Order: sequence, then structure tokens, then C-alpha cells
Amino acid sequence: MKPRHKRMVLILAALAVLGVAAMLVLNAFRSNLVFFYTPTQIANGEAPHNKPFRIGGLVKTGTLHRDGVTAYFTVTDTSKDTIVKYTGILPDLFREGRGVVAEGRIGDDGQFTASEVLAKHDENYMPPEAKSAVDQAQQAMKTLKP
Amino acid sequence: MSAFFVPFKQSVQRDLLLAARHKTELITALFFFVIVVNLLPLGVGPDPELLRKIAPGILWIGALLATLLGMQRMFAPDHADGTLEQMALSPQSFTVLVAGKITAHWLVAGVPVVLMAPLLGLQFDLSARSLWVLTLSLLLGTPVLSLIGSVGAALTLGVRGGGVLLSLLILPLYIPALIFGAGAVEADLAGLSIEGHMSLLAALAVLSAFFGPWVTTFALRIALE
Amino acid sequence: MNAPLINWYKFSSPATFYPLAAKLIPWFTAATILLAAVGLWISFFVAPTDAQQGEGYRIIFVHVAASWMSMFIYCVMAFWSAMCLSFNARLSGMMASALAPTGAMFAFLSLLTGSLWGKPMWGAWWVWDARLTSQLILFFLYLGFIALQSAIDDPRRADKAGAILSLVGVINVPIIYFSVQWWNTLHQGASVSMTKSPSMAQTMLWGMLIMALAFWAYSITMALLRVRCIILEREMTNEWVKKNALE
Amino acid sequence: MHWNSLNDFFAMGGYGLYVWGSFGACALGMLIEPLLLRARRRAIVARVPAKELME
Amino acid sequence: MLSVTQLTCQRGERVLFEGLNFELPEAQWLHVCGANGCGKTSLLRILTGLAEPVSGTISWNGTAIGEKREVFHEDLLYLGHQGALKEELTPLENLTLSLGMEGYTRGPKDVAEALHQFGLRGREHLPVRFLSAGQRRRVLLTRLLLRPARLWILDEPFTALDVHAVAFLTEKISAHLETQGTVVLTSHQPLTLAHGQAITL
Repeated sequence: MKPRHKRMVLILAALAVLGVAAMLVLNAFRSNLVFFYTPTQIANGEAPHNKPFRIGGLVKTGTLHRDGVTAYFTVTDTSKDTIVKYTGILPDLFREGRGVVAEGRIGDDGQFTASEVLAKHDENYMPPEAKSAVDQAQQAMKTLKP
Repeated sequence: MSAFFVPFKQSVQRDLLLAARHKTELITALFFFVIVVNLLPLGVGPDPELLRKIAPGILWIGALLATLLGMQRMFAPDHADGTLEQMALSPQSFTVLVAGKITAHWLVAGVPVVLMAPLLGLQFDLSARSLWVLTLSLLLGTPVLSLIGSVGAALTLGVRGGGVLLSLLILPLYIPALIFGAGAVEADLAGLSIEGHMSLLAALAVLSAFFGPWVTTFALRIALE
Repeated sequence: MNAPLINWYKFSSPATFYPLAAKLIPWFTAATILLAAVGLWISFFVAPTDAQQGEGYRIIFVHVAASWMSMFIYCVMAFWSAMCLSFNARLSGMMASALAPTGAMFAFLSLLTGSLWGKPMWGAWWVWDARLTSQLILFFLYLGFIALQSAIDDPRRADKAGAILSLVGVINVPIIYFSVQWWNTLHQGASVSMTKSPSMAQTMLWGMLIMALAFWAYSITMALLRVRCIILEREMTNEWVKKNALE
Repeated sequence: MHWNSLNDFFAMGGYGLYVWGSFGACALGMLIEPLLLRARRRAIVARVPAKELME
Repeated sequence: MLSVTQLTCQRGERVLFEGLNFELPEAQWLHVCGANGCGKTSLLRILTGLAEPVSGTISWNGTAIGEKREVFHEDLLYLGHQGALKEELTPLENLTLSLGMEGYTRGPKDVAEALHQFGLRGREHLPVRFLSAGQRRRVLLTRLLLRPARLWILDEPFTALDVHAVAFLTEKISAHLETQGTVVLTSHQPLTLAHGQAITL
């Protein structure tokens, strides 16, 4: 192989490697690595349909009720609410008024059915996204009210 | 293609033969891994709930330190006895020979750790699925550790206080691999999809597999000057 | 050949850069003092009290400037490193090593002032927030660079090895930042996120910008002073040093 | 000017320790660094004539 | 043909040599002379391309050595101060492995034959750590018999060798010169070889 050809091959290989890496990173984003959707986003129809995703926010006080092993509660970012249905044992740290992240999907009946419910490890903390969602919602309420 | 595979194979075989003659070194990394991972429960207490939660981190940090152990010796003996010079002057591509040496390091230090990890994971009460994820994440992640480490090993070659310096240089660069690797296992424990973490780990592996040997060769040429 | 190219090469030689640096230093020193004075005046006497954080927020005037500089200097260092490797120019390597200690100091100051702000505001000296963690790692990267360069005796090898390390580092900094951010989000979040930006009063913003400019001028002054020391140390045997530099 | 007294200024609304600590640390660092550099330069300049005498 | 123009080498603050020029045609050898620490090894390492000169160029058959590195390395055989031998491997393994990494495959029979020529019969399967300094040196030099190369650069090849080995090596070098080879070497003893040049640093 001539040096010039070799250089071409190397450059092409580098581009291919960068392409594969970029694809993998994009795939990571698509598979919903980090972000969860807020109830406002769901109400706006931004959440995916018929695909599992995560929802995050606060458990609205006084909305938790059980029907056998199935629990119903409302996740809120204070401006919009989403009712979550979950069959199974709720984690110990699950409390009303605390932060929660639930993974599941929206069924044909339009209800969010969770397959996993995660409470935050530390009660005093709140996920930053949930917090900023709450902050933003409050801001929006403030500007709307007067 | 044979211009790549023949010298690569030669280089790997040579280092494996040398490693086979130094059996203690081979066992040291593995033993270190087992000991470190087993010491931590003694430090934090035997609460199974807590142990399961910290297991991914412990196993990953153990693997990371175990592979770091032999890192400095990746090039140092060859540099000391002049073999590295001969490799740099070989008609074969130096980069390919270096890639072979990195691969040999992974086979000697990384693979045993990957194989041992599920056994140790059992001690932390991980589910079968999580053990798979752990093994898979280490399988993708340990090559990244060897590849990034090789750059550090080449930079600190023949330098005063090389061992400590090497850790200072490369441990910060290990953080993404550690986070995504342990994160994949943690995500699985939390019942979430591991795809995101695995994708990112694979991206790191692909990038470092291509650029790692190249940068290492560059650093080695500087060290040989 | 065209003139600018020749000029560029001329100034990239240590012998020509040395007196040039001497001419620039007083200007940047003056700029540093002037900007710092204005910045301090704004930060203590002009900027109003913050509604939420009271007087404690005044820390950000130095904190933000130090953080910006620590990141910016690393990028400049990587730039000089790339120059050093691609053109094999001696001055580039010297510039990179002249910048590192100042950058490390700013990274440290950013961490220190950050935790002094965090204690009263968050109630904790340290939280494992993405910003904090990656800033800490940036500090380690600086330390690694300095340690590597000081461990290698041959200056040419030290320059090149440091250059490789800083380039590897600069590729890794964004990766580290995002990885730490994702890691942080999956677990409990920090109680306060840095991303919520207080809508800032105009004077506060001005204070911050002028402070940042003062730190900028300071960094340039220090880099010039240090590069002069490095040039002297390395070229002590050369004739021009004996003739001109040590009047 | 919103400081009523010098004491007020130093107290910083109760955050005195933190605010002055931060500004103090920065000032200290930014004073020590030029001094260290001046010392370094002096050491070099002192070394050169000695070396020339030796040769 | 190896040609060197305006070569300058600096080690730390000391300039070892400046403005060095020479041309070494085929079938000729160059004796690099000089006191200890005058830069003989540095010059040899620069000629191989391992070290970078401060200034100057080196070309092999009209091409700068850095340009087509692998082509130059095909023609080059450099034996340095260090043995490049692994203590725990036998001479046979050492040579097979190092030849393998240079892209040459030699059967154990060929390698053993070459070792016999250098007077190492019966030592082929002994780990190198049991060999004496002179024997190690011979193992290294056996590569001259096994690996074809047109340019030999040898750093102190006669060190630690006994009279027989010196004679054998001298014979091998002159045979190499006869087949249009080129040799650069450093040595403290005078050599009885035809077609030589000498430079003193």
C-alpha cells in the first residue's frame, strides 16, 4: 500500500469510528437515558405513545389510594397532573408530597401504567429536573395569575 | 489485512508467553480484585440491602484498581531492556505492535477480572440478570481501561515516581467508564433499561480502541527519544 | 514569501518573544489593577443586595470569574499543546506550561469559593453535583499536567508529553462533564441545581463581567511573567540571553 | 451606597466570613503568585552570572 | 546510500556535535570514534530515526528517513547497548519472537543453526538469565545472521566478546560489505576492515 493510500484508509477509518461512536451516543439519548417527562409535557402530547418512558414529579398530597395490590396516585409538577396506575409494592421511601420517578407507558385508555416506581433515595432531595419543572410551573402560574 | 493481523498476533503471543512465565503477576491482579471487593463489606457492614446498592460501584472500582496494578509494567520492562526500541524500528507498524501489547494487557489483567466478577457479584446478592449486565459492562469497559491506561503508561515511561504519577494522570480519565459501567448495573438493579449506559460505554470503547493505540504510540516515540 | 508568515515565525522564537513579553507586561498589569478596582467597587458598592441570598451572593463575583478562567485556560493550554505537537515550536510548549499553574490556582479558587458559597446557601460545603465534580476533576487534570511536566527532566520531552496529556484531557473534559451529570441525575439530585439562573440585575452582570476581565488580564500577565522565567531557564546558555536578557 | 456603617460592611449581612473568605482567598492567591514568580526570576538571574564565572 | 547533512545534536543544554556531514555509499562502513559521552550513541540513535536531531537531515537512498519509515526500517538493523533480551525466555524463544515482530518467520532449526554458528551450541534452551554477558551479546548478534537488512547500525558490537567471537563478527561484517551492504558502528578497538571511513566526534 502506498503511503497516500494508507493515509486515505486511516482517515476513512477514523471517520467511520467517529460515525459509529456518534450513532451509539445518539442511541443512548434515544433510549431515554436520563430525562423523564413532566406531566406538563405529557399533557402537551410530547411523551411517546406506546413506548415505555419515565415520568417525574411530585406525588400530589391526598391522591394515593389502593385497590387491592394496585395503587393509584397523581404525579404533579403543580401545573398539570398525571394519574399513575401501578400494580405492585411501592418502595419504602414513597411518600405523598415527595419526588417520584415512574417508568411505564400510556395505554389505549390514556392512562399511565407504571411498571416501576422509584422514590428518591434521600427524602430531603428532589431531582433537579423535577425541581426546576416545579419552579418553572410556579413561575408560569405567577405570571398568569395577576 | 495481513499487514495488520500478523504483527498484531505476534505481539499478543509474545506478551502472553512472557506473562505465562511470570505467573505471580497474573495472579496478583485477580487476587487484588477479590480482596478489595471482599474488604469493603467488612468496612461498611453486612447489611444486604446496602451491599446490593453499592455492589456495582464496588465491583467496578475493584476492577479498575486491579487493571491499574499492572499498568505501569505494560511498557517499562520492554523499555528497560531495549525491546521497545526494536519494536519502534520494526518494519511492521509500531502502532499495531503497541495495539497487540495493549490487547495482551487486557487479556492478562482485564479478562480474569471480567470472569471473576459474577462470582463476586453473587456475594452481593445480585440477581442473575444483574450479573449478566455486570459481566457485559466489564467486558465492554475493561478494554477502555487498558487503552486509556496505556497512554498514561507511555507518558510516564522512565519517569521519576512513575507509578503514583500514572494514577494521578489516568484515574480522572477513567471516570466516564466507571460511571457508565457501574451505572448500567445500577440501572438494571433499579429495573431501568441498560441500553443507554451500554451504548455510551460502547461508544467509549470504540473511540478508545481506535485512538488509544495511536496516541500511545505517539507518546512512546517521545519517551524513546 | 509573504511577510505575515515571516513575522509569525519571528515572534514564535523565544529570543524575540522575550523582549516582546517584557513590553506587554506593564500594560496587562495596569489593566488587571484597573479592572479589579472597578470590579471590586461594583461588587461591593454598586451591585444591590440579592433578594434571596442577601449579601452572601457577592461571592459569585470572584467565583464565576475564577471558574470561567479555569476552564478557559485549559482550552488555551490545549491550543498551545496542539501547536507544540504540530509545528514543533518551542514557544508553544513553553506557553502551555506557563499557563498551567495559573489555571490550577483558578480551579482551586473556584472550588474553594464555591464551597464557601455552598455552606450558607445549600447548607453543605460540598455536594456531588455535576458541576462541582467535574470542576474537581479539571483541577486533577491540571495537577496531572504539572506533575508530569515536573517529573520529566528533558524539557523537550516534558513539553511533548504534557501536550499529549492536555489534548487527551481536553477531549475528555466534555465527556467527563456529561457523564457526571447523567450519573448525578439517576441518583438523588443535588438539593440545589446550578442551572436555575436567577434573573440577574444589570449591575450584577456588569460586575461579574468586569471581574472576569480582570482575571483574564491577570492570567495573561502571569503567563507572560512565567514564560519569561521558563525561557531564561531553558536558554540560559544561549548568547542572546547573556547579551540582552540580563542587563 | 447601601452600607450604613463600616461594621455593616464587614458583617456582609451575616455572611461576612464566607464573603471575605472568598475574596481573601482570591486576593491571597493572586498576590502570592506574582511574588513567587518574582522570586523565581531572581533565582535564575542570580544563577547566570555565577555560571559564567565558572566557565 | 546513507547521507547526512548539517546534523546537530543537543543533549540537555550541551551541544554534542554541530553541522555533521557525511555520505556512506554501498559496500562501505563508517567507524564512529570518540571519547565516552561525546555523542556516539546519540548519533546512532538519530541515524535510526529513534531520536530527533535539533537540525539537519538524514536520507537513505535519497529519501528522508522519516518519510517512508517502514521502507527504511525494512533495510535497517540496529543493535544497541541494551540486549533487547528477556531474561526468562531462552535464546531460541527470544530470537523467534523478535524476528516475528519484525515480520520474519524462521523455523527453530534455522535459529538454532545460527546460534550454533555464534558458538552457543547447547545454550538454545537455557533461559537467558543463566547466560554470561558475552553469551548474551552473542545471542543479540545472532540476529545479524537471521534478519536480512542492508544497513547495519551497531553500537559497540565487540563489547564483552572473546577473541573467537570478535574474529567471527569481523568476518560477518566484511561478508556483509561484500554483498553491497552498509555498516555504521562504534567501537573502541581498531578494526581491520577494508573500505572504511571514520569520523571522530
